Amino acid sequence: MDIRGVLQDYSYVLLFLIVGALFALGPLVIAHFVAPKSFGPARDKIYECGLPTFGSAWVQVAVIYYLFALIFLAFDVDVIFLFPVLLAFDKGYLWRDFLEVVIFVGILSLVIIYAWCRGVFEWKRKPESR
Amino acid sequence: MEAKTGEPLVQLAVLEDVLNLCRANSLWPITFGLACCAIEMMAAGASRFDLDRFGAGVFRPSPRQSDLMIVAGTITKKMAPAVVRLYEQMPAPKWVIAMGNCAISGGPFYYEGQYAIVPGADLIIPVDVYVPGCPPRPEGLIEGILSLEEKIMQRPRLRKFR
Amino acid sequence: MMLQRGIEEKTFFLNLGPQHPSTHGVLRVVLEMDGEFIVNSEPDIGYGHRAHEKMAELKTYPQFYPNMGRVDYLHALAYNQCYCMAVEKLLGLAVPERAEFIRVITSELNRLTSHLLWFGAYLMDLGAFTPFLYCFDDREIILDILDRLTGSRLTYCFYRFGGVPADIDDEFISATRGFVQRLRSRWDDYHNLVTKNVIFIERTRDVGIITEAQAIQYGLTGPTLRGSGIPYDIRKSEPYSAYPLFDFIIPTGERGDILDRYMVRLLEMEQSLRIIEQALDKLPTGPIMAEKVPKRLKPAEGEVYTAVETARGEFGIYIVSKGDVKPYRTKLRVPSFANLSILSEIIQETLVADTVAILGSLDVVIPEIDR
Amino acid sequence: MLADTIKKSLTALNLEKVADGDYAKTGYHLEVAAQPDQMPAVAQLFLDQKCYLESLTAVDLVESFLLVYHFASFFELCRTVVHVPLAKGTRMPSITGSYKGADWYEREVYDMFGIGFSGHPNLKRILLPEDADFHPLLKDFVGGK
Repeated sequence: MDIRGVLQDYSYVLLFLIVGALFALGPLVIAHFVAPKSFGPARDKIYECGLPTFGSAWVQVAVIYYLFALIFLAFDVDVIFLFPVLLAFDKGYLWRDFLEVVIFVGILSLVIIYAWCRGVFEWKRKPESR
Repeated sequence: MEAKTGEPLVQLAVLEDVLNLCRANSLWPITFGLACCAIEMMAAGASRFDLDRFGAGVFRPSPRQSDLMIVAGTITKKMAPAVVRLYEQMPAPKWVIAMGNCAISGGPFYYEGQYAIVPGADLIIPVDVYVPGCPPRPEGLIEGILSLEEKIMQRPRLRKFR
Repeated sequence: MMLQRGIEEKTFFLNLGPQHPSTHGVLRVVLEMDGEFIVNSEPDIGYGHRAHEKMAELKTYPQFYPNMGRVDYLHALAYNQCYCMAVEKLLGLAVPERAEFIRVITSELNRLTSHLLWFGAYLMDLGAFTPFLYCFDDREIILDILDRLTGSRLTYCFYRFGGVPADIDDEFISATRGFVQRLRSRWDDYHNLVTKNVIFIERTRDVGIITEAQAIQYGLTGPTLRGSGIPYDIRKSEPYSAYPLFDFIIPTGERGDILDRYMVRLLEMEQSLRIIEQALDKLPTGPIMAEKVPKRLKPAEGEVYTAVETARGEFGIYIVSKGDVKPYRTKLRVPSFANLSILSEIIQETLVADTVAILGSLDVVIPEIDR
Repeated sequence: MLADTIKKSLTALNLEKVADGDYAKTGYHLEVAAQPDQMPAVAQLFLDQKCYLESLTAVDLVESFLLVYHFASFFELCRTVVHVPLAKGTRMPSITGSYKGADWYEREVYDMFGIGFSGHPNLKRILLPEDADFHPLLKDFVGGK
């Protein structure tokens, strides 16, 4: 594969990125010019049921939220790895590939079982967490 | 009460008509029930006097996602700053319907020596359509919304677009 | 460094503020939260304060009468009835029997509209939108029946001192009977759609429990109290108007949690239907207005306290009269004021979602609390 | 009967007046008059009889206040009214010790009349905005501010 072929492939990726960016930023730019603007002292303030907020929200939140985020991350990556498997799945060794995917997903689902046993999913409030 | 929204930088006259048509027929009211009129607003939103026929049935709780504020009920002096704040936090273009006599002029609660209410929503926020009644029947509110839609459609030529 | 600064406080403050779908009006509850759990809270009322009691001092008895439909606009006819009974007690007026029956029928119909609206709004708090459309459909039928008789849909001003201004005709009676049959056939729809719903039961069983001692401490009345097992209903314990002539039971719950308060209100609706049916069967003929009602109402000096059972609880009106055309002092004892005062005690250590459910189960009307 | 037991235990507190009310005309079974400092004891007595605080309000008699307490019972029909005369400018002992529900009632009376309640956990305005400086239900309040 000479360099031009490779470059050509990569140019599609570049094109895809540019269109994506335009698709995202385009409405913002158009709205800036075409849309009317509302103004007022409280326009950019935080909306909290019509009253000014008090106290800061930068507090140490309970650890359970981080655990949920971690579990989600684990399975998000898990799904991303499955995408390439789709392309290479019908290359002959059907059962072997299937077994590999089952092992791969099985090991990762141990995370859920471990978290379940440790009681991450019950929303009880641990007194010492105050 | 001066308008709280400025007109856009670029004026596209033809596009304006299309925009107005879309905006008029997809008003998203903010759930802002203060008192008795809120019940008639809910009745207007329910199945018999369905507001969805006019595109105005999507009641959004947050001002960020709504473009029509139906002031349904009495604005007390303790509530007035919250009303102004909510109005300012709504993105332009935005409109206000003052529903019920309390929102128009204080209604049955306005008398010499009243210390607790703001007699009329137009003292604190610019109001587009007034719907009289105590409480106005759901048909009255629908009439108000239809006249608001006409108001939005009629004015592509006006400089001060709101 | 910067992050270190924010470490020590564990809780943050949140406004379940005046403009919130679950506060059914303009109630604000300041919540101190630790993550999803509420550490402590303080309801802040007064956003719907329209100075009814000050108006009562500045207006004569008939002039203050329209206010009675705007304190608790969901069960306005009970407030009209209580105000009429109080003034009739002061004046010593006797109300003819047919007028009492008409008052009971219309007041029970109005109680149904209030419970139906609570049913829709409460389930919308829990996230279900369909029941709202079911119950508003039924509610519109009652509003048509009452609209034809009284002229208004919500803020009624129908009764007069000494009786009732308009008589009910056969069309009203047949429409009401038709409605009673129709609503009876809808019960199993409501029960299948909501009561047997597993998610609903999971969210309401053993949540927001109110004990009898708490009820006495805070003076709770109405379905909120009867959910905890105390059969206190002014129509039965302090019979007024024509209620002694009808037999109906007072449904109560056992555990005092949200599901019991929900069931009490649903069973109460069935009892209201029974009352309406019996009242229509035994409707006497005769005058609907007392013979001589004084033009200028100048009651003798003295004070009176009259209580009535509204959809939310005991509404009491306390009038001090100094023999003048205007009452010297009128105090409105509204049930939601007492029912809401227990909120900060029962939402301790609960999740925010449960707080919304508990607030909905207390069925409060904000302008009634703030008067 | 509940009314008799209450009457018996009330006389023990040697209050100013303990009399039967005319239920048909006024809606009371018992009418009681007490002094401000006896009020916490009276409230505790009603709590022991498992009565609930029906309502707590005040009447501005221009030269003095009259505080009105209503007690009723869930289990038996017996409504008692307690009239407590209070000179202007003096504080009233709070009954939140026995009835937690009185907290809001007393805050409302403070808000509307300016009557201070000693021993109240957090006595501040409940209906009017915090920065209001007037008490609307006083007879000399003209209003319209």
